[in-house]
Amino acid sequence: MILHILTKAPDSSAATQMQQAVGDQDAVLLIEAAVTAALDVSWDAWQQYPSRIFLLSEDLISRGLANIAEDNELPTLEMEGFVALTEQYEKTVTWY
Amino acid sequence: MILHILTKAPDSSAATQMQQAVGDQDAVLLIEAAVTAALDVSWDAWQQYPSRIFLLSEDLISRGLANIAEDNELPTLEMEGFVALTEQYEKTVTWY
Amino acid sequence: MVTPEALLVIIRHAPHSSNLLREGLDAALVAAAFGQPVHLLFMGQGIMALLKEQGSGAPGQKATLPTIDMLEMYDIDQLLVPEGALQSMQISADSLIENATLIADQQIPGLFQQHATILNF
Amino acid sequence: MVTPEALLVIIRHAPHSSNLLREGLDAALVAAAFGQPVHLLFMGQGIMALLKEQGSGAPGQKATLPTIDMLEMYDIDQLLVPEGALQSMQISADSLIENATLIADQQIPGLFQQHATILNF
Amino acid sequence: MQYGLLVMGAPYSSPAPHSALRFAHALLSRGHQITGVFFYHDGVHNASSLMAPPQDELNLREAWVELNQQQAVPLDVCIAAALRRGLMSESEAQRHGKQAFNVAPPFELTGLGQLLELQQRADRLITFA
Amino acid sequence: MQYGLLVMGAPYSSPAPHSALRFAHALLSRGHQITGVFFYHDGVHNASSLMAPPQDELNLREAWVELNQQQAVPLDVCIAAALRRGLMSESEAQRHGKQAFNVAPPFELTGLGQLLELQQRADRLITFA
Repeated sequence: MILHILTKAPDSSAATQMQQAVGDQDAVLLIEAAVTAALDVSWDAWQQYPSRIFLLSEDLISRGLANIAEDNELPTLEMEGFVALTEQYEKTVTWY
Repeated sequence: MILHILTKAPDSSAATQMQQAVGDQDAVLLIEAAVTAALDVSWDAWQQYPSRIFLLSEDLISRGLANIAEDNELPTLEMEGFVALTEQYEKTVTWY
Repeated sequence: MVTPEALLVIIRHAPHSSNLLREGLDAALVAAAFGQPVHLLFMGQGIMALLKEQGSGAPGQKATLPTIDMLEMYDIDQLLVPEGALQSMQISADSLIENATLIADQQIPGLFQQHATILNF
Repeated sequence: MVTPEALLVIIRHAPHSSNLLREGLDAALVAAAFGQPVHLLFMGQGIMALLKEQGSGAPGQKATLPTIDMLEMYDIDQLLVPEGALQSMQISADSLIENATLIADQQIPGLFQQHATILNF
Repeated sequence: MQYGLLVMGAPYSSPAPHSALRFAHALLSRGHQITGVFFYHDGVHNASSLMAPPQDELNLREAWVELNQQQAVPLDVCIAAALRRGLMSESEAQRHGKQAFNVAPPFELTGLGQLLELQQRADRLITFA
Repeated sequence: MQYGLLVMGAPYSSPAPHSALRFAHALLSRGHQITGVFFYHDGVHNASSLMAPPQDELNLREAWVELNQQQAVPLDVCIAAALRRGLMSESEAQRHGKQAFNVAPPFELTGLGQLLELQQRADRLITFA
């Protein structure tokens, strides 16, 4: 059970590589530039990992994407929730 | 007449943006990570800018791609030729 | 629309991703302060600098919008955004600040030709 | 093939593009010197580190191959390359150094699960 | 739990150090311990005592020092990554015949072995890059 | 012709400075002049006098200094970009109350206006980033 942390936009090579590594039990957290995924509801990761993919709230807000994430009904987490995920998942891998 | 210098791989956003900006009279020089374009003969830039797109030879050699560029009959330039292009083209724009 | 002696500054990097956005805008502001006409072209992730709802995320995340707002004070009123880039980012035009101007993608090469000086950030 | 206590080091950046490749390999070498089994997985542009014909470009362009050659001396003999990545880079398997091992793309998630410690460069 | 942090981005050029700091404070507020922070790759620039950002921007070095003072969190900097990027301690400056230095306690220059030890000692290693 | 160079990548983390140096030498061997080099963004790290790469790697600061000595090429460093990244001259160190400095001649800290002037004075401005 791995938590994958993506820090780059969904069209980056980091995102492509991450998608090749995510297992059936793994979760995905989108932070920094990765929160631009909120704009793209057709990004296949949204379908591939339902209920185990999250956006970091404060990074959405600072980039002006919080309302868009809400309109698209995407799951967000506060920094506390980020910590909680790392408690739950034994390993984390950051893609950058 | 602009010389566009690309320093990132052909699948990068820098490459996409460059391709939106290249005009009919412009030339393209691929340096640094952009020389990986030698591997991809189907990259549309090879068809779009015939006879005005070049690879920097020493960056091909250091990355182990010189023979592949030769096999694919792609046009290469020495550093001298890079300078000559900047003499010929009034403006240069670097995409990174 | 564009004058030959104007400087074209291209902004391609998003807020908070690197300092390229800030340093690109700084170059535009300094050129304008020196009396040079400046036009800004936003491409790719750079368009995110124009999202009007950028808020205060975490303390210490320095906002970009105040710098964007300063552009007008320096007579930088051409904030050009290619329509195709907006579409491929799936951003709606009304999410952008008011003084952004949409241009057709086909106008991009011409824009580059018409400017004698270009800085690409 | 993989033991639980082994370290998985992932190499995703090409030679000469940043120092990430070199610093990733350094981490692998130090772990091996400390007696930890190390497996290397090459993804994306990182595969270019294994091209056997890397030569001397310009003076001062430090070569990566000598470091790759050192891996074997440190008993790092698993240099794993996903077949799909090789195909999408359009690199033929015989362009790679001899001790690279091709794996199926479907093996990647399993590889991550089996290693207790992972460093991603 | 015991957390180790690996920071590989430079202040201002990358959002990674700021994310790492915010994460560190959230860790502490949830009752976790931070075993150590290891600065590698461009992350070594976090240790620069010559950093002088504009006054309306967070001084990231000071934020790390504050974290160290609050919780005695070790701040280890990879020496090889630091030296090639122009970061050195007083003793390294002497060794290299330099007149000045820009890495001082609580930041410590150390080898890569420290990162591997951190990974083994901590329950979790989180990378910010 | 007169060439200006804009360098925006850090040594070792980016190939840009090395490309710029090789281009500069090719310029000179074709009989051109270099009006100046401007270091901006992460390129300011090229000026660090504390850079100490391994002995088998090129010392990029020294390579720039050599270029300056050969042809009196001005090496200008954006002061705002430098200060936030931990690069300062002796006078800036005094102003900021720092004990040390890591930017010394032939590198000079200067404003962004210098870049725009370079662009206007030179026949060509080539960016390495």
